[in-house]
Amino acid sequence: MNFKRDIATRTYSGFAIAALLILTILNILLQIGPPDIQRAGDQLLAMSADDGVANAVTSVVVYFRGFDTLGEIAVLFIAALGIGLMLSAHNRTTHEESNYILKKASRMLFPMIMLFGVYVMIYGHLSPGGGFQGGVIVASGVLLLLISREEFEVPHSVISALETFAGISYVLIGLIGLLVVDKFLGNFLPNNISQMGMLFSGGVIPLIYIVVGIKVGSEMSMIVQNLIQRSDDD
Amino acid sequence: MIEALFNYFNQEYVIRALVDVGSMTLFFVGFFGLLTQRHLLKIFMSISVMEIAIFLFFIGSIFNKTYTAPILGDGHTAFVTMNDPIPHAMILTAIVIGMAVFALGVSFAIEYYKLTGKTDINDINEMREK
Amino acid sequence: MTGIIILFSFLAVILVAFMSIIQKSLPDAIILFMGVGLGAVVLFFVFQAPDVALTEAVIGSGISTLIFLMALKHLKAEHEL
Amino acid sequence: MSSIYFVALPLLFGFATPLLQKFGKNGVAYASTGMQVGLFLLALYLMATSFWAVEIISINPPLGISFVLNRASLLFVFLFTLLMMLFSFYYLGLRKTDPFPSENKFFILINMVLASSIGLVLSSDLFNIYVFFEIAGISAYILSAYHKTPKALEAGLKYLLTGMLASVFLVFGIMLVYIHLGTLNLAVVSQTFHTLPFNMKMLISLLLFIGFGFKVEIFPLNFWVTDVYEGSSSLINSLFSAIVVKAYLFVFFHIIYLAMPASDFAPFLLMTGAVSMLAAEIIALKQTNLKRVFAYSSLGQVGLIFAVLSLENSAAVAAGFFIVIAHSVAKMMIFLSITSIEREHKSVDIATLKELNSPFLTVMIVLSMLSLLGIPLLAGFVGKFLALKSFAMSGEFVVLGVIIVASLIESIYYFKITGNLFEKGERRRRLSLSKSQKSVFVTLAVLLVVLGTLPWLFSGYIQDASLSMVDTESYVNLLMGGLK
Repeated sequence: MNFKRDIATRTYSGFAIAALLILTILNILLQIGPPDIQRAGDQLLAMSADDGVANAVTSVVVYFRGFDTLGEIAVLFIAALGIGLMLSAHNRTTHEESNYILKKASRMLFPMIMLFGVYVMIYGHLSPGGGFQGGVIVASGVLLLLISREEFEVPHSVISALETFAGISYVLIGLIGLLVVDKFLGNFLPNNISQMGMLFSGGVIPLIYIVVGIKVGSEMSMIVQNLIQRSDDD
Repeated sequence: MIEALFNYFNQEYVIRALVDVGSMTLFFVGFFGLLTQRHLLKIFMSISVMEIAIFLFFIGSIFNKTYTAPILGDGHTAFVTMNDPIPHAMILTAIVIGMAVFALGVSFAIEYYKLTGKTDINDINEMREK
Repeated sequence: MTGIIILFSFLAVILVAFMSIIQKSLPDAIILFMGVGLGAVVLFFVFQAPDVALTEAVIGSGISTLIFLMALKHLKAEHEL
Repeated sequence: MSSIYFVALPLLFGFATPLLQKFGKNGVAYASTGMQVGLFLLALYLMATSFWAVEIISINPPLGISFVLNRASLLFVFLFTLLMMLFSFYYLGLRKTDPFPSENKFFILINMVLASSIGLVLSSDLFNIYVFFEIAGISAYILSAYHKTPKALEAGLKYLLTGMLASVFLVFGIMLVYIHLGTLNLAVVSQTFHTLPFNMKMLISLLLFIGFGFKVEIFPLNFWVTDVYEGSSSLINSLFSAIVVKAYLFVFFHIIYLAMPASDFAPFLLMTGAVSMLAAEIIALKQTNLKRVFAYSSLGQVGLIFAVLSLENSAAVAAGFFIVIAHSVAKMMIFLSITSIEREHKSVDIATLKELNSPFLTVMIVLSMLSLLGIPLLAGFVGKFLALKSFAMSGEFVVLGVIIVASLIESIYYFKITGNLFEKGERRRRLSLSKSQKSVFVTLAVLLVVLGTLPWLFSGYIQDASLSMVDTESYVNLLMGGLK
């Protein structure tokens, strides 16, 4: 059988199939709008008042649905591993000389990006942001260094140590919760609600988010470095 | 005149319809790309557009215009009249997962190109059935 | 005001996404794809989801675009599709 | 003892690999295998002690995520840990002569496959199921592309693209569930799903069907499967066929039983399964590549399981579970044999079997094919017999006929393979297997024979498992009311 079609037929048939599917779905969606009901999230909002965290999304991400976050970290970890595996065998590509402005600007910008990343990471329970966003911002700082200085390379042993430390401590925090309060990832640290809004509040939540931030930052740095392909994997 | 237009678009059901139609049209664009494009990167791009479309649909459907973001501060001292935080947390997770899978896919594509020099999805047929 | 912003952001996102999908040249498509992410950021912000908006900004339009550009560098793609 | 260890320990192992690397060359391999033995013993212990148990994560259900352990899920957990343990023992034999490149990554990935398959089976929260779906998916993509040959990469790319598409649809379905029911917990979904308008129910079912359909390899959505099986190494195919697909099948039917029991969807699923089986067996006839043949045979068996489980009564579920066990064990055996053959002969064509000089492997392959075919006194027979019986009891004679025809077609190509095995060709030198590999094969063979000859030893447990699979009321009560 020959499936080769000319481009026009392909475009029209693709258009028709996609349109048919979407119109069907859209018809149902417009017919039945979202009902006005009490959802699980509203109950969780009421509960977040008790755990001393100002950003309810953080308390959902890290605590109420913390297990999803652990899974998400695992996905990122596996993806970084896979990318390292795929792109490891190549030789270093020669790097073009980056221009003067980029070099000078990166020297000024890098500390600021890092500071901002760490701020977003640590204040995740008080303001929008948190481990993921902060980690990725830190990784983008690393990226700036990678493209502006040809001799720079992410120190593999340091990243590996950070990553291992963060991953192990996340699971261990979960297991300590299991042993202390009989719930995996349970909140076993004392948390005083009157402290809400302070940096040290919310018990185990900021702790986990910082660990997540370290893990995401190191994984993303590795991914970025592998993609720029100056990798020397083990 | 402009006032009336603004008020019209601020109505609850108009916003709902906007969200539904807008996100589904975006989904359509992605799906169309998936069916018609042939370059591997374009295919990844189309799937990413589909993902963004359903994320927008979800957040938009849950969103209540009169409520605030689920964060204390700016005069809010209690967790009432706030938007539902669970969808936000879910989308946060889904965005990161989507990016991870997508980065992996791109690395597969790069490696495949290095070995065979092909980037066209129609040419990927090392194992054509006899 | 909310409704109008939603309307125009959706229009912009859809337009940019469509242009990026049908674009013949890959670098142009990638830059346009970044625009999709940015439009989505505005929408998430209007929908009162600042956390998601921040994530989409750093991941959806930041890192994803970077990955695409890196892939482009490696693929040395033929620009006519 | 808590069921959370099944997921937490493999994750911990994965994260801690750089540390374990410091303990010498074999540190990671022994730690991984030791952990799997430990998990197997834990599963055994739980089988002996607990009946219904719920494991809370962070906060109480229905708001939080929780793991539900009952006879059905425990049966699957036991099967997965057992097969994964045997797989590791086989690999320990293999790695002395022919290890995988960057072996530590391989160990991390197989443990992630184990953790995510168990998580899929145990989890009671839709979004959590999606997260495990993705972990299993992403580890599987990397495993299929592991060797970085063009074929392997093509397999990985195909798997990844279909997986990405599947997860878009799945997540869309889950979002609609949350928007319209306000919950992600399966127990609450089970109570309230029938209140939805008909159209919305159909839309959600369709989206979930597309999402899971890609992964459970069911008929219209399984066009990619055989390419993936052919491209990836046969060692890894044994994991896909024996563990990953079974986890997806379990969770798919778990959701169906809880959320949409006896729906309008059931006859459709039944027919899909039957058609899937027939189509796969017919295409398999023409194949000459061993991996492809057994990939199609897997598709056929999955179709059969799909059809049986969509009957939604406990006798049929018991039959389905019997087939799942028999098929997992037999496919593990076959793909491990093909791995050994491929290492020796560098080819997986059917004609290669003429050159095979190993009475041991010949016996193993024939035994597992006989079991797959459903010959009496082997495990496959019990399952197929019970399945046919439950089709007859429910009056589905068309499906019954289709399955008998499909089994006849199946037997044709199995005989072809057997013919090649016994044909007098030019034999190569004797294929040597290490002791640990031999003992793995013997264990699997003993399992097949014991399941076939003494089914009553296990039927009590499997009956219990099937009862607790269809007993959605206890499930709901446990999650909703049984807790303070």
